[in-house]
Amino acid sequence: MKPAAFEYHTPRTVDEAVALLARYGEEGKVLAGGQSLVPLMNMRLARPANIIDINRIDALAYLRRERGVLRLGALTRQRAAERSPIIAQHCPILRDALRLVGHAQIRNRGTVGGSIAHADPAGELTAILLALDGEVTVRGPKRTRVIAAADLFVTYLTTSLDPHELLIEVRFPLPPEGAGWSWMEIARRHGDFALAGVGVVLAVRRGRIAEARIGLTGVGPTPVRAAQAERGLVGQPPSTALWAEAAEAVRGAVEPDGDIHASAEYRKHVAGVLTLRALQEAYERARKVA
Amino acid sequence: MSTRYAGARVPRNEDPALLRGRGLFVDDLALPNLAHAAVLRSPHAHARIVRIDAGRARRAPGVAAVLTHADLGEFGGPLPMLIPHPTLIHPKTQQPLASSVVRHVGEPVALVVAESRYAAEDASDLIEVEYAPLPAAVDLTAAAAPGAPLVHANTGTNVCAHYTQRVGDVEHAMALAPHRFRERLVVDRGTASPIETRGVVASWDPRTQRLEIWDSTQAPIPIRNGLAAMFHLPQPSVRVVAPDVGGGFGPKVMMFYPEEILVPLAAMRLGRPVKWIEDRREHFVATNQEREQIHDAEIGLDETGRILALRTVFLYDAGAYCPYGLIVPIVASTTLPGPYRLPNYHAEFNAVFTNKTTVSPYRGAGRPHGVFVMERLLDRAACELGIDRTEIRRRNLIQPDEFPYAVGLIYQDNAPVEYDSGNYPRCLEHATEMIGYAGWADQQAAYRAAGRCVGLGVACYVEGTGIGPYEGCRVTVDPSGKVFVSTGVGTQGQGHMTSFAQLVADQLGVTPRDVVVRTGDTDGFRWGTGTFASRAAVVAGTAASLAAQAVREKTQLVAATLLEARPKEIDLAEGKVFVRGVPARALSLGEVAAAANPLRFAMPAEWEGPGLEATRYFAPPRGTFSNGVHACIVEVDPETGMVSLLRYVVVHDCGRLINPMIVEGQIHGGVAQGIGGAYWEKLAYDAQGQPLATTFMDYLLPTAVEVPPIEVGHEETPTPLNPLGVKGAGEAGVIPVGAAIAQAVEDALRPFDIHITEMPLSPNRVRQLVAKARRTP
Amino acid sequence: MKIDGTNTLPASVDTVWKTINDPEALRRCTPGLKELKAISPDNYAATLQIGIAAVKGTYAGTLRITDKQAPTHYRIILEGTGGAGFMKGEGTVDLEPQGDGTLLKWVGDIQIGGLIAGVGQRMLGGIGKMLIGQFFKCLEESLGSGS
Amino acid sequence: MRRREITLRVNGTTFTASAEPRKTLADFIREDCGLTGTHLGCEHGVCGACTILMNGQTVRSCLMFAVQAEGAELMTVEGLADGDRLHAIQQAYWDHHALQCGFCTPGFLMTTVEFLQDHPQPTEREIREGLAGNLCRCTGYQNIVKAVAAASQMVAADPHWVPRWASPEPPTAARASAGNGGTPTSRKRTTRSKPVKPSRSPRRRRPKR
Repeated sequence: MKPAAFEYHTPRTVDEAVALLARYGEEGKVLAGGQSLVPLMNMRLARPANIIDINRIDALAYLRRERGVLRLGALTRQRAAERSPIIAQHCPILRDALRLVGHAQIRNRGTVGGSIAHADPAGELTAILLALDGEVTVRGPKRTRVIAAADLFVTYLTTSLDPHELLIEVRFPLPPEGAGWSWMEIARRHGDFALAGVGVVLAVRRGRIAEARIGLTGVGPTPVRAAQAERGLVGQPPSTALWAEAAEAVRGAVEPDGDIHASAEYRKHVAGVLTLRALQEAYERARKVA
Repeated sequence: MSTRYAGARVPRNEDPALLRGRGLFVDDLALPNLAHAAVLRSPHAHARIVRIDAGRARRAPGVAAVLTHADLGEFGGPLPMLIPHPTLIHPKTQQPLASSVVRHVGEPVALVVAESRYAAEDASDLIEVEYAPLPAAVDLTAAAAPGAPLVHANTGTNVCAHYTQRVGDVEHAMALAPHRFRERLVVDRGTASPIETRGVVASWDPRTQRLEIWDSTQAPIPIRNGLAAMFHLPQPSVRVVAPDVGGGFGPKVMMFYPEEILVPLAAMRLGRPVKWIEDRREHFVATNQEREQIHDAEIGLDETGRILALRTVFLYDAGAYCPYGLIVPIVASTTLPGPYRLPNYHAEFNAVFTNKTTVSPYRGAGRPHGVFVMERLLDRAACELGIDRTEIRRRNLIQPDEFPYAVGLIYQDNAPVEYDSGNYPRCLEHATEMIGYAGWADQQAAYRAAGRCVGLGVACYVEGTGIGPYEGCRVTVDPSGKVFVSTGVGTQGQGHMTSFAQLVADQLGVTPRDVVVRTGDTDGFRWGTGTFASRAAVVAGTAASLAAQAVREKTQLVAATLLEARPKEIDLAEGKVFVRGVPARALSLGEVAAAANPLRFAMPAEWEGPGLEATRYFAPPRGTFSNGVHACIVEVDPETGMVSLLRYVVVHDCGRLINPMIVEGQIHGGVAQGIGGAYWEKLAYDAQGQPLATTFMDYLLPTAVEVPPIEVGHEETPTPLNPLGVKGAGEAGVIPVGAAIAQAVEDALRPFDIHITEMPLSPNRVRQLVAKARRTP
Repeated sequence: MKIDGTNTLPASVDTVWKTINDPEALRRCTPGLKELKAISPDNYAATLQIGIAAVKGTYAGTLRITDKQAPTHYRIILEGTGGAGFMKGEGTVDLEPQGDGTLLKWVGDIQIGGLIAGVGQRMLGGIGKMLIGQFFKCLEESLGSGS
Repeated sequence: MRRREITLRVNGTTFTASAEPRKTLADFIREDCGLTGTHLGCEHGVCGACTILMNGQTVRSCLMFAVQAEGAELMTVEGLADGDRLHAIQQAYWDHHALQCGFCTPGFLMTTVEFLQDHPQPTEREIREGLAGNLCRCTGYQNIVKAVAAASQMVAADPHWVPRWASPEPPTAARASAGNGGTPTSRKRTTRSKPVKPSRSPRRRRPKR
């Protein structure tokens, strides 16, 4: 189980990296944390002719909060984000989800940008980016453009980036102050890909739900935003019955695949179960803050 | 002489080197001019090989050789039949490289040797093989049915053996039984997955005409003997070393895996050492697997829950070949009766070829299946007859005064199954005490009131261990005072370097640290069979103790002349040899060893040769039977099917304990593997025989989070079958885990009245059971 | 892995039949099909390049059409072998008129073997469905655009 | 493919060797540095046997290419003991029978070094989650969990327990991008003061620019 040969490139700047991508296109592959790519290369399922290793681009490793938005350089390690006091204080759902991404040894290398660009259908960060209406900045040879999460995820492991573009920043709009949150997932083992997972952010004002966000993972080719379920919640007084309605709406909104670990039916069912529980937990947290 | 070390928690001699990263595993071996091999394997479960073109591979940079079947000549196979059986009518073994037909995904087709493993894999990508796919026999039931695609064209059937064992008159007893219950019970495929995969390094020295092999095997001596025969070399011209072996659990006993022939052959042909290290993906298709069986079983009981008769007719999935004969299904059918009186018993199986990886024993080796069947039937009976599940077991247990107890069956070693000793009722009491069975009903009610589904399971087993034919051991005292011990049974982590040292230390009055145990090198000890079937401590341990005893007597003899006393007056302690009661008249053990090897003058005839050294062999008349009871408490989330283990209790009787710390470690590991097989680990195949779990991302070994703390209680009923009174412990942990967890999950979900008949469970399966539950609370 | 589905196509049964027998349409609509050379009628040598993200494989094989019952039924078989393993897609297609369009019913069975099957099981099912979906969507479009 | 000269430090010793870019860091450590204590169990990042410390943080050495570690400070199991004296963590593993075949052990030890820096007084739950990235097939984990708990007590008494190779100076942005991921504020940074042997270059190298 040894990788096939490749040419290795270490750009020091984003411009160098983009130039290399322009030169190699389909023949080039960006190496960030490598925790998903390198296993595929070791198994020779992936045989990129050129590896463009962006790990030396210092400028891409940063994490800051600006005007209600969390800005993460693409190369920020998952572990750094997980440990960031800023995230713990302003976007705890992200911290809670990060803790379930593989294991410490994986997160020490794995990057936030990599998780998003890899777009694993069972990824955690993708679902949260979608639920929070996040966006990414990508740099191409000609221009820099911003892609909204809603337009980013195309299908299995596929985003709307073109092969010449490099993802350079991920932005998570912060949930309103005092909002409750919950990340829940069912995985076979600690650290495994979720069979199904859901992230919920809930803001409650004057006894009614002012804002609701529900993002799911592991239940289809891309992360899913349960928009209809969200609409059903907003303006309503919180109640278990209401959570149950939302859970039903979620079941209706997802079309999971089955695999050897869980059938499509199981995933659909559990997506609902988790939604109900996550809403409850998020609500309780919101209440505590209030 | 007072025992000091046997029975004590002595820290292991082997640990310091391993903790420093100074172990020597096969892959750690670096030899000058070493070449590296990669194996090209079949992507098809069943196909005809139309054409192989290795031309481009042979011309690829850094390639030393490419072997296909056409290049093997007399080594083309088929490989030897390891364990034949009279009822095995189609004893099929594989060729080192497939010639015309591949019969499972992963069957070797070509071997590439190159300057690096990277280059070898590059070249193997260049080998063109044209396959004509054939229909595959995958599903066990379907493969056994007439008209199924044939795994071996010339057999006319996939059933390679049909074997029946009977006790009493089952038909009669069953007909008279007032209560009868039938179950179809299924155990699916799993794999041992030691963290170190297999590996072979071979080196041929044309000057000395000597072949040296380093092999991650549990049985170096049989490998040495087999290779010598195959390569027409006298046994002393072949050395096989099993250095540090990173876990075995059964699959590392084979004779042969293809690579164990191909790598030495390549080394001899090329005149340079060759290394092959199995990668993890290969391990999932090329290393033997186990567990798959389907039992149709029926139990008959009287009004009081006493078993009158039991019948099981089952299918055993042999995989594509059957080099290991019928060991697994025989062990399954002879383990089924367990600790219970079974006056009438009928066990009948068909061993069936399928286009899946070959099956050979994996820790438990059929025992978990037998126990799963027996315990599930008792659970069903208890439930239907309204008898407490521990009570129905108690009523059927063999009593302490009934030993030796002849079960009436023939075991894997062709000896009668005769339980030598034990106290089954006490083990059951001990376990139910530890788990708190008496107060369980209230405790469970409290959980239910709090909306939690928590359940308890209890399961019993008897384990055949310590079978023959024999093992031997040589003990030598060095003038330095160190004691050197050599034996044929290698270790894969069971702690032989310590437990054998304890036994020897007690005889020679030294500490286990003074005793250096060497195993797994055929140059170190020439006779033996290997480490399997929970036999090493029993058979080799006894041999070590006997050899040490002989050395002790020789020491007394030699010291007597030196210290002018009678041998009987000589004592050994703290590394000293002295006259009892006169500690001043003393020599160090090393001094006596030196004196025992005189340079001049006459040597007393009664010494029977120089040195403080002796070799002894132990050949047990038959196996000795350990037993135990497992009890666990699980919590189930009926909405998601997630099961978590809250407590796990093991009460275990393996006779006298040499090192309780090591025995407990063995049990912990066995339980963890059992837990994996009960809920996480499943080798899924698709309808075409493609394995769907060939990575650790899809084949789920439990982690520290999934495995609960394991509480171990010991009972010690010595066996009369060896002077130490010890029984085997290696497999105990894994055996009844599935049975205990199945019962516990049913108990947790009693409000839903679900019924478990298949292993492994999974969140998906548990959820399915709840969804179509016979009741909803 | 068995899958099936129906598509309603905006053209007559005869037009649809022509299209699904037209090598050019097949080449255009079969996902990843790079080359299609006729060996004999209804029997083509095919080169496919199928890949998701970094996992790309080139498969050399054949595309065959059998059991023809013009203009309503055939069986189509696509086979390929490559470094990552092999794949075989087999499906029957049945056409029946529906209004002034055509109802296309298909039943397919995808077999994937070798490396990719043992490693990619988590997503293979879904990806297979996706690719077949693309095939029929493409047909729909080419028919929609009145070919 | 063009070979590259790679220079990195392992347990304080500088190694330079040329290798293909595709050579994994694990293979480089085992073959080119001759340090075979780091083991390969799966080569796809699940089993954790190849876990080492890179610039103070655990990484899977099978999921990195050696070229990526150019200029990095690595620690492997061989760097844990202080001469003949076992490290407290090794001693705890020995005392509690936390290893059987010993193949996965080096990875567990490296994971423990990082874990105890993050969790000086760990609960059993924290220990189990902290070890979940390493697979052991022999022990059922129970004695490993015990050993880590015991080790946490043993090192608590020693402010200099962290081997120096496991704890480089707080990483710069360059280091962060070379694999470090920022400095956790929680991390203890005191390291065991150990005389620098002449064979070891006294000053740590920065990653080559």
